[in-house]
Amino acid sequence: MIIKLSAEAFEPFEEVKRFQKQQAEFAGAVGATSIFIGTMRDFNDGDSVVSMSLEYYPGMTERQLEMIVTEALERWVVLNVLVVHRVGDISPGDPIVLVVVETSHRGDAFDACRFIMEALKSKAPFWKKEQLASQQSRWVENNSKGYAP
Amino acid sequence: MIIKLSAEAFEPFEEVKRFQKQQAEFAGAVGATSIFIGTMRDFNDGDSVVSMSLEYYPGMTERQLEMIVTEALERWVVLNVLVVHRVGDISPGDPIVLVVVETSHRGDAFDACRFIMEALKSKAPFWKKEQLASQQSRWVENNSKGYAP
Amino acid sequence: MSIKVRYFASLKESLGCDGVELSGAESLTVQQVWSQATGQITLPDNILVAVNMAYVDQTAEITDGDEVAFFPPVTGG
Amino acid sequence: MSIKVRYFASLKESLGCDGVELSGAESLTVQQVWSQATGQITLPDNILVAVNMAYVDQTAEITDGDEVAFFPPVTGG
Repeated sequence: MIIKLSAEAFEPFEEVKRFQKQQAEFAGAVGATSIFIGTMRDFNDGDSVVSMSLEYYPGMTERQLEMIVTEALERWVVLNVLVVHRVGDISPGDPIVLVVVETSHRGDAFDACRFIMEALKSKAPFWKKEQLASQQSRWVENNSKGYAP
Repeated sequence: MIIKLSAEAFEPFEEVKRFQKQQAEFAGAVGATSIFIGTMRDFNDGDSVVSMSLEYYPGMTERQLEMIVTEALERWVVLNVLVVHRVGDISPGDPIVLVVVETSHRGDAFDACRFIMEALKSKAPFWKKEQLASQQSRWVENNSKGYAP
Repeated sequence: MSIKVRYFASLKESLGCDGVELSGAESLTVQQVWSQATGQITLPDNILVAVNMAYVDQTAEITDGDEVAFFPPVTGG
Repeated sequence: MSIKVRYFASLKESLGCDGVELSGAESLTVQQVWSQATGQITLPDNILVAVNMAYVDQTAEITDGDEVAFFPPVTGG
């Protein structure tokens, strides 16, 4: 498992390629790779958003991410996991989060990737503050649920 | 929607980047990208597999993939979809299938990506023949179910 | 009446050819096309059937000019 | 007894500081730490609490040297 917080913009596919290269011993065993990329949109709740800052809780954030990935590794048959999350100042179009799950079979990859994203959204201490085109700024109050009702 | 069959090895992340560049009008609207990559493993059903050939039904395969993606676009709120599938002779580690779903919200990306993969596995006319290390070859008889029972 | 019959994958191998052209006067069902094309009485349950590249069940009626394909369960992805 | 209290995000802004050090003799619950630190009687329902970087509920007991963090619902990802 690799977990990274990045204060600078990251390129998701470079991260995945580096991860795959470091895990070359799994190459022939990987049958399924599920990747989720969350990117900053230029609108939210009906307003135009020009930038965002992402606050976190150094120490606790990393620890929660580790606990989430560890739980995924216990619940599904997973070869390896990469999680990268931005912190600091972010522009529309920038990747915010990258989750990569490598498995032998696709069901595990889909389930574990989604589990990690939902757990991250509800448990990992990150907070978004949006700067609106109207010059106002506001804290995002709640993450939406990722599952259909 | 972009659907491609490739008789040659493809590099998934180059495909995704090209796709994103062509769809630049969606850039600020994309909040979630779900990517699935299926790769050839070097073992299956307890045997070491050295290569594989993928047969398909020219015309019908493309048409089924289009119907599957069209159904996904009707069922979820999706900005765009890319599907790339290999045909012909394949080596372990090679990507077989790439599905990319771009949406504003993550639930749609996860659901639509998984739906496309499951439908592709059960409906798109592709057939795998494995060449084993033992010199024998065999047709893969059935795809596994991707959902937990 | 002319019908193009095609086989794929393991079915193509076991039948030893990739298809056949059927011609005749009568209207046929998928089941009858299978019997005429292969000489086998019963279409196996696990064989999938497509007419003009769309899935059909074994009771579908075939019309002149149709392409009828028989193949084993698909294993892509 | 010394307790490090920390606030994050909108709570840090509304309280006007990022935390406070509490010292005293008695043993405290999370609820009591909140009251002593902020001067507010009730810890709002939607505020999350972590002790030494692990989530706890509002009835948890705090011991000497603990770091107690209060923050709004998380919005990462």
